[in-house]
Amino acid sequence: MKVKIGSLEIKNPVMTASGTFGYGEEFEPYVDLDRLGAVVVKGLSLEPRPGNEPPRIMETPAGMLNAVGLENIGVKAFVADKLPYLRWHSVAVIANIFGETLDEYVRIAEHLNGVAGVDALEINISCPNVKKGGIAFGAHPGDAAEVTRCVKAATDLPVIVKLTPNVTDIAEIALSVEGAGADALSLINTIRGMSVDVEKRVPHLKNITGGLSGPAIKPVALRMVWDVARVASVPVIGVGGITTASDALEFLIAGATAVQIGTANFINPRATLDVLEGIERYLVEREIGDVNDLIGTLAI
Amino acid sequence: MKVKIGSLEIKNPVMTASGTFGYGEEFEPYVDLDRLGAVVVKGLSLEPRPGNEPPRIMETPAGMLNAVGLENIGVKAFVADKLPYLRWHSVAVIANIFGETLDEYVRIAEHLNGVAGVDALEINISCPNVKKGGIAFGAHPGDAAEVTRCVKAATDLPVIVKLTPNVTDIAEIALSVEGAGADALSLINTIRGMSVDVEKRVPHLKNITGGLSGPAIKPVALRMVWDVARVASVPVIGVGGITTASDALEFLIAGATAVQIGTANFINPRATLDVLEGIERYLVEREIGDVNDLIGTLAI
Amino acid sequence: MCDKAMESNRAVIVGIIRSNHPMTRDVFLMTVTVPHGFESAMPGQFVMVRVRGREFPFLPRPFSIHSLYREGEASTMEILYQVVGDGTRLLSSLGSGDELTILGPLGKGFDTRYDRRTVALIAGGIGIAPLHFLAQYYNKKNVHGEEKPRLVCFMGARTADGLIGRERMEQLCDAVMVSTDDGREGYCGMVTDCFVDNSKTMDTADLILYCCGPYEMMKRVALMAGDYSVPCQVSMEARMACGIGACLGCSVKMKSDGRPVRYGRVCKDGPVFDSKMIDW
Amino acid sequence: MCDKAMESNRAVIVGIIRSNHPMTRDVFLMTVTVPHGFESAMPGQFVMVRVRGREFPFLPRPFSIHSLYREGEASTMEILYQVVGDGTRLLSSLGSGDELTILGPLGKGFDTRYDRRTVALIAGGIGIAPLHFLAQYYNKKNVHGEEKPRLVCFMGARTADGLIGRERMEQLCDAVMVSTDDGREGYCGMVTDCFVDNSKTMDTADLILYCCGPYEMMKRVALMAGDYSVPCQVSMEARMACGIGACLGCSVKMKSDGRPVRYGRVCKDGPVFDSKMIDW
Ligand SMILES: Cc1cc2nc3c(=O)[nH]c(=O)nc-3n(C[C@H](O)[C@H](O)[C@H](O)COP(=O)(O)OP(=O)(O)OC[C@H]3O[C@@H](n4cnc5c(N)ncnc54)[C@H](O)[C@@H]3O)c2cc1C
Ligand SMILES: Cc1cc2nc3c(=O)[nH]c(=O)nc-3n(C[C@H](O)[C@H](O)[C@H](O)COP(=O)(O)OP(=O)(O)OC[C@H]3O[C@@H](n4cnc5c(N)ncnc54)[C@H](O)[C@@H]3O)c2cc1C
Ligand SMILES: Cc1cc2nc3c(=O)[nH]c(=O)nc-3n(C[C@H](O)[C@H](O)[C@H](O)COP(=O)(O)O)c2cc1C
Ligand SMILES: Cc1cc2nc3c(=O)[nH]c(=O)nc-3n(C[C@H](O)[C@H](O)[C@H](O)COP(=O)(O)O)c2cc1C
Ligand code: FES
Ligand code: FES
Repeated sequence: MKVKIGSLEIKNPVMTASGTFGYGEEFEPYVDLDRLGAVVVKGLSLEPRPGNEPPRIMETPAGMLNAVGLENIGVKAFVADKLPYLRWHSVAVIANIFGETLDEYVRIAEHLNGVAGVDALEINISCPNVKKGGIAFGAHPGDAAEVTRCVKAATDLPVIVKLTPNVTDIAEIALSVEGAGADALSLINTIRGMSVDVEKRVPHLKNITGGLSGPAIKPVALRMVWDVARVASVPVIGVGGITTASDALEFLIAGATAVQIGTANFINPRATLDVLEGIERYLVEREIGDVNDLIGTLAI
Repeated sequence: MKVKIGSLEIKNPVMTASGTFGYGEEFEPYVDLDRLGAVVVKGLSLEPRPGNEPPRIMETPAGMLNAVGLENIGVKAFVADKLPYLRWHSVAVIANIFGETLDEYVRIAEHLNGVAGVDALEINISCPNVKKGGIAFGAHPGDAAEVTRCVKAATDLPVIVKLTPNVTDIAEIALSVEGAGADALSLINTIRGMSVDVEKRVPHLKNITGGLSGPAIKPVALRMVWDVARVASVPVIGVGGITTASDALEFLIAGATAVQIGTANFINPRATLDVLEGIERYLVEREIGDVNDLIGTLAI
Repeated sequence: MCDKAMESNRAVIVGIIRSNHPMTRDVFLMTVTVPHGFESAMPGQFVMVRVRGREFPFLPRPFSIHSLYREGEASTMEILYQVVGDGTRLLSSLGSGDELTILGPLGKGFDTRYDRRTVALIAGGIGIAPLHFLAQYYNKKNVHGEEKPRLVCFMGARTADGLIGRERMEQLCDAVMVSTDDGREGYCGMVTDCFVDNSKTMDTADLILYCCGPYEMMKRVALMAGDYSVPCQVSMEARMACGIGACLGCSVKMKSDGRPVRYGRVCKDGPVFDSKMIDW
Repeated sequence: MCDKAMESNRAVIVGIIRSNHPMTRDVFLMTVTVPHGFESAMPGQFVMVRVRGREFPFLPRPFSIHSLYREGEASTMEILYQVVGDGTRLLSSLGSGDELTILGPLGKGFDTRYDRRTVALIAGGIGIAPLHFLAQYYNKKNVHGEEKPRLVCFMGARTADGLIGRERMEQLCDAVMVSTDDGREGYCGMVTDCFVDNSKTMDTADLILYCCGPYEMMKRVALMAGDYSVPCQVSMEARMACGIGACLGCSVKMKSDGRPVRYGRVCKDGPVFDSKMIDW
């Protein structure tokens, strides 16, 4: 079940999606972390961030909106307080990072460089919630490439760039980022959405808009993975609405080298392992010895 | 309940969405057309089109994908065979049109100009299914403006421009189209998506990708209506996942002057009337005499 | 022909499940009480079904009418269905008293205006579902005084277990030939071959075929029917959204003989088509 | 304190509904059999609930544990809930034998380590849900030999009808004061005013408040508690996704006293907070 994400080899293609699995320890009672391919931690900024004012979440048909606003404890507290727990496990740890300026991205990357226990960086150039945040980088090929280049220069770790779906042509951005040295691409982040309380005539989220995630967006994520995997030469990690092994298999077949499980963790905290076990069963039933022989085998 | 879409006054803000209500007659047993604000007919091209090879549809979580491929009988057969039925009714008729070239748009508009029984044109610059079709026009502000300008010049009817959600900045396109003379904007069309059959390892749709519609996309549609209604000075018509009166009210409160019901018609052929009756009840309960007093009243 | 009767009865109705029993491991027979007025349905017509109050599955599911009879003020409809996915799995979990939202009767049923002395019903697996209603119809027709043709039913299945409702068909038909892939029951092989073997004794000039089953099987039957110039009606399947001709989702390619490609709507132009119309 | 007991019991379990009865027009009491091991739950902890096999509602819903007792090999948990939307409406339609998927017990319950001679439980409407379990706990504590404080319960509701489970509270508490907005039953006015009137006779130095109800009511109680320097524990509400501290969706603003804004997670840092911690 081993797959390679750039120079990083992980034991299987099932990861957690950033922001949906805390720092790993929250899932201790439900998931044996050692069985996962990788844990992607909640997005880290240089300094701690309080996040947005509540209400921050709202349910939608087969999905949810969130406007957490990238609340996090900051990269220093992560290394000091959260990483030790993860280091007790053999699971690969991917640090999801974001900044409001190029310089911030670079400084977080530098801070994490050489820190034992961090196996790769995932740069979030796509979070739609914070106005000064990722959106500016992720929506334009040039900006996306620049942040990739700078982070690459600041770290020895493999760099995964996480793309936003809120764009006209995601493949164009993927190629631009790949050209700038990205070791892998993950997609998609949440789609900007909104919900209104018709009784009070106010938005359900204090932030007005938020990011849509969950099964509702799966067809969009899968299409974008397909659009990107066809043209990219680096590995693509599929994210968006994956809830079952069958969902994950759709992404693998369409060309994703690995998958991340996000919102599904909220519905079923064991979702990652259920997906993993389902993929294993599928491979056994079809006598596919190596998951790499399944990846990208969509017949058209 | 009267609202105005440009110079066209309709009896209430509930319309059907193009491609989901046939030419009206299919719903004869379920819906008294005279009660609706408007019927938007299936997209019309200059010549009849066979559409895409099946399979054309697939269910998704709280939604569906379609790759009908704009099958239609052509504008001439519409006028000859389908319009007479609609003319028996007092409902406003909006002809949804699309072309593969600017010239085709213009010729359809010319063909419908002065045809009794057609009350407005809705130009589809956004259908994601046909490669040579709408996508090129809808994704770029300049192209979108140009097709608007040409159609406006070719017709005396109010022109509604239907926008695609598959863009980075829908407000930019909305403003561009408004500047080119659009009398109203409708949004959103379907979001490009995909679905894979993991047993056979083939796409569920012969066309590989299709357009996602239904409740799943409602938060995205609502956010885009909000993005556009805040900046546009022409009326905005909200479309996307509206299934209940409460859904429709979200759009009206966020700034839509009218709503279109699409995929919901497949789940419940009486959906348009259920929505209409629910809006009426809401207004009565809150003693809002004029629906226009509700539109755009979101408190933020 | 049945278009008018159908039109007047189209509505969204609530059906109350009376019983829902497994016939085999994965085939269930459901009995549903539907309001009066439904009896005008013709064999081959179908219904779009959702479970009342359930948000999932999202789209309604199409099922042929398996049988229909008047009972006092209401009517009773049977649906014979195979569990193949989430929607049918949910159906199989329902019981007496549970409610369905039903659209129908929908579509064009079997054309029964052919005046042929031998009627062959050719069913593959769950394809027996609409043909049972057709057999009932021919039996009722007889009661009403018209001359009843000879009904011969060919039922094929992978194993004997899959020959669903064989006894019922035996009561309705003059002969029932069964075939199984493994030959444990009846003819060994495909139902189409069984039909070919038996059809040698039939007068093709006085024969009509009604067929429902897997695509490849119907295609074979259609080709044979073409070769022998026997009229043949096939009941097609396609994924559906609306069921009433509005979404253009359920297309099947029609024979166009050189003219531009043309698709028919299974829900509205079918589900039953003259086999010569289909571009197989 | 209760953190460790909780950790070891956190799991996804299946609960089987035993009964589910309306107490008033819109409040239901549900009895659920849960596996052994659940009894370590502390008052104020909650569970995340989904209806097994249902895709809708999408997110699980949080409910306080209303009572919990061991029964042979299993435990029985009660949930008292008000129908306010689709999720609770669905719950209200369930019956004996239906199954729930339950995550829990979750969160930090009421801190019961205060050594005060008078314990006041202040409930607004459905806020009685967790306080009933707390009252049970104090009664059980007593059995275990510790000195039982005087339990005084203040229950407020719009109308007499909304004073849910008053009789049960009367059995568990030394005194129950009720108030209704219309004054038809008990004190006329808000539960907070009723409490103020009665608290005059209480020794604030030997008092602790446990409070659950609408935000504005808890805020009033918190401010009063602050004024009189009485310890006060409040059970907060917020929309939740994960229930286990991972999504950061259920935030409540904490008092930061000049330091940067800080949010607590209702599911993990709460749902019960010291009222002084909240930025009301
Ligand atoms: C007019 C018509 C009449 C029908 N009558 C019957 C009947 O009497 N009894 C019966 O058992 N089935 C009948 N079917 C097929 C039935 O509609 C499908 O089996 C059902 O929709 C599957 O739903 P599901 O959610 O269980 O499966 P899904 O999860 O939707 O799909 C499971 C599998 O079934 C296939 N499938 C799904 N829908 C269809 C479809 N419409 N046509 C062909 N394959 C499909 C899928 O490709 C997939 O492989 C009929 C179909 C049509 C179009
Ligand atoms: C820790 C905790 C314990 C709770 N314990 C109980 C309990 O014991 N009994 C009980 O009846 N309710 C309790 N609640 C509230 C309960 O979770 C909500 O009423 C329920 O989730 C509503 O679901 P719904 O689908 O019916 O309503 P929805 O359709 O989701 O919402 C209907 C209305 O309820 C409001 N609402 C929804 N969820 C919440 C929430 N989590 N907090 C506050 N308001 C909400 C919405 O804003 C809306 O106005 C508790 C909430 C929390 C956070
Ligand atoms: C509550 C929440 C918080 C998230 N936080 C982050 C984050 O900090 N960084 C990031 O790159 N993505 C974040 N995401 C996006 C997810 O990692 C994922 O890309 C997205 O939710 C789509 O996947 P899903 O549908 O499986 O949830 C967050 C998503 C949710 C729902
Ligand atoms: C089957 C189908 C066919 C459609 N055909 C058209 C079309 O011809 N022209 C058009 O502008 N939009 C078309 N649409 C898009 C709808 O009008 C609508 O914009 C979209 O489905 C979102 O709304 P909904 O979620 O309510 O369906 C079609 C949608 C569906 C599902
Ligand atoms: S199912 Fe919609 S046209 Fe046939
Ligand atoms: S509900 Fe997810 S952190 Fe509280």
